[in-house]
Amino acid sequence: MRVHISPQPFDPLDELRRYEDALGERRRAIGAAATFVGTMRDFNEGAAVESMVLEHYPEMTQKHLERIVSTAVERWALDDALVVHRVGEVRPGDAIVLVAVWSAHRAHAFESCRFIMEDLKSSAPFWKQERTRDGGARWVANNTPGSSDEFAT
Amino acid sequence: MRVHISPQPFDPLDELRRYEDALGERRRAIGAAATFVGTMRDFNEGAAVESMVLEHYPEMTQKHLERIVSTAVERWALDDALVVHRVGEVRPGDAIVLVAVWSAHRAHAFESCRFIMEDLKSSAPFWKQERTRDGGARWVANNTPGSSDEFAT
Amino acid sequence: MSIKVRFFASLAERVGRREAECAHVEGLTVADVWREVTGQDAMPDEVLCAVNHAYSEQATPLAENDEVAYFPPVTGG
Amino acid sequence: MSIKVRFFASLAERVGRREAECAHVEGLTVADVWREVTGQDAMPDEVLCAVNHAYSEQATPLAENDEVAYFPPVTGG
Repeated sequence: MRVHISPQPFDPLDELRRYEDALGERRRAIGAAATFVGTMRDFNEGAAVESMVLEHYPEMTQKHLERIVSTAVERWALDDALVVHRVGEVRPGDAIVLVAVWSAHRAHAFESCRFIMEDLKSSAPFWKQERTRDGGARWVANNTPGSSDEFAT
Repeated sequence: MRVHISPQPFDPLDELRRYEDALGERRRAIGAAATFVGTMRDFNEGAAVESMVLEHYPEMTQKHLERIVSTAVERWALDDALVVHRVGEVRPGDAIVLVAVWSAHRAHAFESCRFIMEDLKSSAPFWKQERTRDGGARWVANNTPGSSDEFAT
Repeated sequence: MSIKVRFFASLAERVGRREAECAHVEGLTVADVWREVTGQDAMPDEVLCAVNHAYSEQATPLAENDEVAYFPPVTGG
Repeated sequence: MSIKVRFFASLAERVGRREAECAHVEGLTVADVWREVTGQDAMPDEVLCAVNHAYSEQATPLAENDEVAYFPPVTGG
């Protein structure tokens, strides 16, 4: 289990490769892996976004994310879990967050990956400030909800 | 959108890398990616499994998977989707299936990835035959269900 | 003209063949072909069937040159 | 001995500072510190608070040397 706050750009597939390589022989006993990657888009609410600054509460962030991941690992009896979250100045196309879980069962993998991501979005102490091309800066007010009831069946 | 039936071993992270590279500049406009990887385990129902043969109905498999993926792309307005499924002789630790989806919204990414995987498990014409170390061969009778209600909240 | 018949996986083993042919007659259904080719009266409920590579029902009527396939519950993924 | 106070993101801008200190007195709560440091009477409902890096309530009592933080709704991920 690993939680990493990254002040530098990170490559989600490289992170996954490294983590899976470290699992070694254990990887053969794990049937299911679910992952989610959130990326910074170059457009938000109609305005071209030049860059974004991700502020956080360093002493709390690591602890809080570890608590979320531990809860998921225990609740779904996961084999392993990895969360990487970017902070600092972020550019369009940069990865912001990676959540990966490994489980014997696909239902557990899907559910726990989504649980970690929703809990992270709603409670981990990160704040986004967008910088637009005209030199403006604005704080993102709220995260979008994680359900899409109009689509769920 | 791509559906690939692979008679050779495939590396899920390499497949994702190649596919994302091909998305090129489009990748920057996509906020969310969800993936699922199913891997052959070296143990099933208490017996050590030496290898597995994945039979399929070639003329139907490709068409059927493309229909599932198209349904998901349309229903969740996905930016893109990729499915790779192994056939032939499979060894423990080999990837069996990769499902990846790209979307503007994380809820759509999570839901559509799971939808494709469940539909594939319940209706795509693949059949697994396990070969055990003692020379025995047995057909896997049924896929496990994709929900875990005891865990869902 | 005839119907092409295919069996897959454990069902192919049980039936003892992977392919067969069946003469087409007006009104022939998927269940009729099953009876004709396997010699069994009723098609078991758990057997899945497809006509021209898409899932079908036992009562689906067949046309000349159709391909009908019978197979057990799928176990991919 | 005193309480360490921190503000984050848009709230730090609104309050005009990122850090502050507050003398500890018996029975001091998170809401008391808010009043003391910001000069505002009621702590707005949307303001989140944490004591020693874990979420807390407005009524959470504070001990000497505690760190209390105030911040707006989170927007990570």
